[in-house]
Amino acid sequence: MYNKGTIIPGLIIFVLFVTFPIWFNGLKAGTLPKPELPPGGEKKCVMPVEYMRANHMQLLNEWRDNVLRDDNRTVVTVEGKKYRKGLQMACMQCHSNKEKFCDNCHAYTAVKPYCWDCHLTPKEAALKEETH
Amino acid sequence: MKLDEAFRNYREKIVDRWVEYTLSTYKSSSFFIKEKDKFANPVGGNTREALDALFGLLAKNADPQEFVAPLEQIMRIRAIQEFAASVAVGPIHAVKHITREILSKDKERCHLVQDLYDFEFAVDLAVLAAFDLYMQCRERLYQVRIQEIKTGNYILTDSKCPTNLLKTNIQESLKTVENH
Amino acid sequence: MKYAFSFLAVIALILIAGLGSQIPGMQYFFGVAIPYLAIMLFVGGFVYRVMQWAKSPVPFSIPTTCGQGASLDFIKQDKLDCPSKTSEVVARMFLEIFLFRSLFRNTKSEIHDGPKISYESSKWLWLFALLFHYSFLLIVIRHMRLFIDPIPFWLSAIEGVDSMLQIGAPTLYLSSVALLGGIALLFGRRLVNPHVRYISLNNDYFPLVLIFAIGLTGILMRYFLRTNIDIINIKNLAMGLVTFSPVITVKIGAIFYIHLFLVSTLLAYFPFSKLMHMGGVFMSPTRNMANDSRAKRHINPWNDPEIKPHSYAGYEDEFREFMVDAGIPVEKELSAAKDEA
Amino acid sequence: MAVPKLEQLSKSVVQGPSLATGAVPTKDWMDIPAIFKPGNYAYPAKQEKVAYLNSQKDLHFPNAREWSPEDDDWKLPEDWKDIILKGLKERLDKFRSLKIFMDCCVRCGACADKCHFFLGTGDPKNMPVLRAELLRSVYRNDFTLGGKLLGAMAGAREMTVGVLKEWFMYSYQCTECRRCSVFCPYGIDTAEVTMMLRELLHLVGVGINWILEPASNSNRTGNHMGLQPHTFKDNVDFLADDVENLTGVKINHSFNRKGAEVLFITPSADVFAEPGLYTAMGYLLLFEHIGLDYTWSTYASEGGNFGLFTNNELMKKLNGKMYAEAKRLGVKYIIGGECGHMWRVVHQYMDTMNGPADFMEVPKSSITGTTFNNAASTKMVHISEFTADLIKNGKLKLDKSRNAHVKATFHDSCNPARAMGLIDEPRYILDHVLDNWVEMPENTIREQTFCCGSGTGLNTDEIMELRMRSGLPRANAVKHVIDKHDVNTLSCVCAIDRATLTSLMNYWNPGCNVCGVSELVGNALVMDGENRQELDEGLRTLV
Amino acid sequence: MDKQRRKFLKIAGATALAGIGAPALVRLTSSTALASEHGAAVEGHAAEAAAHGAHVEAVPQGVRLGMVIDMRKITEQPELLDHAIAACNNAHNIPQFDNRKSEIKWIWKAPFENVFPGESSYHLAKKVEKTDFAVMCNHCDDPPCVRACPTQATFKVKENGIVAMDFHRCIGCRFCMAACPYGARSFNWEDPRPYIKKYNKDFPSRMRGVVEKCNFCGERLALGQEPACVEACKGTGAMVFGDLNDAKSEIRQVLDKEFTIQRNPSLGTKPSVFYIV
Repeated sequence: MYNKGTIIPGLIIFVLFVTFPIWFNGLKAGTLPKPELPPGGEKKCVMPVEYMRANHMQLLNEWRDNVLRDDNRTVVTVEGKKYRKGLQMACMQCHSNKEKFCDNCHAYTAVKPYCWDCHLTPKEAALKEETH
Repeated sequence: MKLDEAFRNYREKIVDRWVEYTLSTYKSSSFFIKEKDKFANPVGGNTREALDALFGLLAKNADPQEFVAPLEQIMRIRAIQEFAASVAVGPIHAVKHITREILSKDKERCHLVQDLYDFEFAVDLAVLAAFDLYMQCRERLYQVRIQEIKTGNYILTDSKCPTNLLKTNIQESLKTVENH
Repeated sequence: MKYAFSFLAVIALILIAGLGSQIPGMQYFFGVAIPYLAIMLFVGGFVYRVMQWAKSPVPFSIPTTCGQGASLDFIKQDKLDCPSKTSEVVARMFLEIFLFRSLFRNTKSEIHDGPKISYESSKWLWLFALLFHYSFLLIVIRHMRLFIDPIPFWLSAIEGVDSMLQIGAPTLYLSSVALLGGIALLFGRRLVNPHVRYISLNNDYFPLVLIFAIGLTGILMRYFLRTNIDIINIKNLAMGLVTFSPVITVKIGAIFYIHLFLVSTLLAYFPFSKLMHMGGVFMSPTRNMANDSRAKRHINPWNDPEIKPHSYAGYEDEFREFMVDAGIPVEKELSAAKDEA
Repeated sequence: MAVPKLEQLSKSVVQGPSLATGAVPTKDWMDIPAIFKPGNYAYPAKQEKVAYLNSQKDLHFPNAREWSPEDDDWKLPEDWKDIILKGLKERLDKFRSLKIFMDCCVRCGACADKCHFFLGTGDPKNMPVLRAELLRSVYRNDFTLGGKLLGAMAGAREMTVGVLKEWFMYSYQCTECRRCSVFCPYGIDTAEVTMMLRELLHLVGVGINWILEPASNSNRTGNHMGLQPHTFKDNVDFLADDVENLTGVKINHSFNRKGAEVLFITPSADVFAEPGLYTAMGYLLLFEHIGLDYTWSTYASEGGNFGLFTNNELMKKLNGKMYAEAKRLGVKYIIGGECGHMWRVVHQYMDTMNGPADFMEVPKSSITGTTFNNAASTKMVHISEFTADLIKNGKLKLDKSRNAHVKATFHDSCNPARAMGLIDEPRYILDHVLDNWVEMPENTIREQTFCCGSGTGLNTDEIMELRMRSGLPRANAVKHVIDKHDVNTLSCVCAIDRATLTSLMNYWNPGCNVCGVSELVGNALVMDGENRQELDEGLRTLV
Repeated sequence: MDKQRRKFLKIAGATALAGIGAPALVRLTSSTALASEHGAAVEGHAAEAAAHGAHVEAVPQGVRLGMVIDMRKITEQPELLDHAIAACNNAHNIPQFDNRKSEIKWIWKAPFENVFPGESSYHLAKKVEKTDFAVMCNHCDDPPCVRACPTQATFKVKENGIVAMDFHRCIGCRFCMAACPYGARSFNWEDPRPYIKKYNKDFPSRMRGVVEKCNFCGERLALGQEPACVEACKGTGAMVFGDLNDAKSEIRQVLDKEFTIQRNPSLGTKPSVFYIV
């Protein structure tokens, strides 16, 4: 073998790059995130759990267009309780702890939804209510 | 003078077809047709340039002497490519057929086809000139060969035993060089 | 119809994974066994191929010089195109590998009336290639989010930049669009451009179709066929794979297994195909050597010192008489040579 | 209606269907055989030349025989296939470049339209990528897993006599000019592939005479022409006499002189064939002008090296004479004349093959005091570098008006441009010896220069048409500057160019001369004590 | 008809200045004619105007929400406007910046000559001169901002004529700001959150780089409430809100009765906010 001096380091860099996850994780798979269920004890969501796990972002988008663009602000009723369509007005009513419910999984999968750039978490909303 | 006008209107179309037809005699015709850079594509570029000029001359019934320059530009190339003489010259003819076809498709001008006699006669003259030029180019090629031999390059391969050559051949050929 | 074969092959792969993964118990095969096998083939094969290359020496210094070399002080050297130092070689290689400089070099001239010549570049191939390769790289890096935990800042940043336009939910990745666009154009070029079409082989179409299918299944999975596509489960499987404790506990949609199987195919195919240009581009002697062969001696390990020129002594022996006659100095005078004889 | 008639027009009635197919080949390239006809191949090597080379120590040129490419039977040795495959294996192990170039091509097509052979002939197999595929397909079949498993699916094919014939056809329709390599994203150099193809063909006794005969001459007598020592001396003496006739300056030159400071080696064509000999007269004047202490050698009287066009061993053997002679004569360094492939060998191979040249000193011009660090190891300086340095240091008395008859352009020869990086030195010289000269279009000069079309031993007259075809891109660019700027001289720094461009110009652009840069220097030099005649054509003036 | 002629001349001059060609002139004048017709109608020729209008454009259909601001009431009770602004700020999480450049305005105060730059303010009634006018997005029938928006983040709600914004889509190009002749749009130069005094938890805030403006309280309308500002002035009649296309609506009653003016009607944007001065 020739040019060992550059080829072997090159190959090592390549292998390290490809196996990056292995040594980065150090064989620790980490804990699977578990979103906290509503503290209020609600059992039923607007859609089945499986659907919500896979499609909540699409549902939110749909709602958004309903409310903002189609002027379709029909109310969602779950177990007799009425909710206005909207992240703050519906979802966060039950899932009031964003950190434990949303961020848990989002951080795990590096999903950074831009919802919270504008929408207020219950915690944030409460913060400036008190000072007033 | 309506034919004149038809030639003017259709010049681009006829020349395009003509160039395309001429270049289609090559294996990689599509490259020759598509690549417009004259330096990156000398065969296609020169063919296009020359045929366009030639068509202008044919259409205005120019002095056949003037055909020589554009024809030479093409024949010089085709004379050294692997074409039979007829195929090398053949595409010059094609403009007759192409012009007829294009004119007869135009309802308003199809009657002009009858007036093409002069034009076609000019094409015939051009074809004959092309044959002459083809032969001149071939002739030139043999001249180049002889020239090369004269300048001494052949010694590279046609020397036999160097020692034998020493006294006879090389000295002789040297003289030819000196004389030259 | 070489490209048709590639389509058929990829469709067959899709069917295998799509149907196979639905057979109970086969999820483990498609989700764990195949990916492991593929990555082993990829890394092993890649290293093996590079080692195979490295086994052959570079006997001569043969850089292609694309500009003025280093010579006299007052002649300006083109350091990037004709490097004479290692640092310049590194710069040349960097531009070559990261910006595809050689493909960028294409120029076209046009003659205008005058006659004047103007030059413009013809850089479509360069553009498509760059688009394709960079989006591919970005996509690979982006997928790291499924394989590592916790996710470092830079990875989130890349993710953020890639989904900058915030279109749709989940957000549309620019790199996905660029990849499919780039690949469609590279593929279209092979079909439309007659001389590229003429030189194309099955093994040129296949990787393009395969990568296109990978991109497509990825997009379908992310945006459309979301049944049983819960990213938490997928990451759980991925993390299991890279920590050597794979588990499949839940049902994952068939589209995921198809995507994974196609990626595995690509990984396994990689080292044994032209895709190895990824490694080869670093090792091409016409690009990675300094043009300093007159200043520094390059060593050829198999140089045979026994190969000697026709010796002067033999030459003089043959022509001594003539040389003496012509007054050319000789080593041995005529008489001496005769005496010896 | 009109279309069928047009089709008939492109068919030769006498010769039957010609090569002109009227379309892009519909057949796959693997299915189109190579057909040899007079004019499309160079003559095979004479039996005795091959036998002579084979008889030399360390050389291997087996299977000397009479054969013709036009015959069906090429009289190959029985185990020719084994020989080829073994030879290929051996070369894969010896050259990393070959392995990389076999494995990395992605057939992007960037090289396809860069080859002058393709541009002049339109034959798709002259696209560099396909030329390499000719070998690659066999390589895949026998040396890669994919090819073994998938065969034709993976673009692999069996080695057959047909493939061998194709190799012969297309490895001798490549001048190893490296233009494709410039544009390849991986730097794949078809020259390397062609060299391997030619080496493999020599293993089964397939070679062309125009390469092997000069090579055997060179081995024996020191130069391609087969000039023996006294003849060589006579020739140079003739030239010196001519110079004296023209300028009244007596030239002091010497041969095989021990203790000279410099050994001067130039292609033998320069001392023998027109128009190279004017360039040689230029050298003589230049060295006389500066009073250089130098000697010619009759033993190392050839700069060129046709071994480069055959195989490594022969290249090394022929090249070895340069150092051997430098050592014997005890010179301090070597100056090399204007030549393309000679400089490829000197620049990229010589020191590696026959070095280290530690018996010489790092070249230092005794006239200007400049040390040529770029030649520190090889100890060989290009005449253009040497001259440019002299000009820069004001050591030459030059009168540009003596070149008033010249309106020049400059042709970059492939090897100096793409294998050496010698691009601006000749231009610097031209700037100082000519009132004005012009460049050809940008995409035909410098590293993008078009080959003369007849390099690598292809400048033989039996393939004159082929040479004219492949030289068309160059001639076309020259024509442009002739039309636009009234150029009448094509200058270059290559002996093969001087020979082949002359023919090329004779055909394409009659009236355009070809000259070496040193000839123009010689024209312009104002010599001490000269008694110069009215030279309205410079050194070419007949008196 | 003297007044109408004067307007016509003014527009002709303006368009000539702007270098707009003849066809544009025709278009602009015809639509202004409509606007002045409207003015005429208010003067008591309702039936005639309706018939006239029908010739020029299709009979108005559906709901078109609009507002009448009775400046006479606000002049009497200037604090009404402060209440209205505060109500809006609270309802929409509007930040309060100290520097004017960053200011976010949905409903704001401005002097007469700024609000009605086309009207002469020479010898203006003292009370008008001193009063701050309430200004907000005009929810034009033909809104130039909607045409300017490259992402359709600003759009016209078909059902009620509100010129609405989808902040999610806004890319902050600010074309709409350039297009709006009323300056009704504000750009978030800074992150607004630290400057929001009090959060309305039912409404989002905005992020940096987004344009915003009055939305006629679309979210409150959906709950059957009136816009926040209107509610703040409840009972005073200072702000009347309703469907301009409903002949029986309160707002139409007011419009039919009172002389109202619109901001810069000559531009042909057909504002939905009317002023009683």
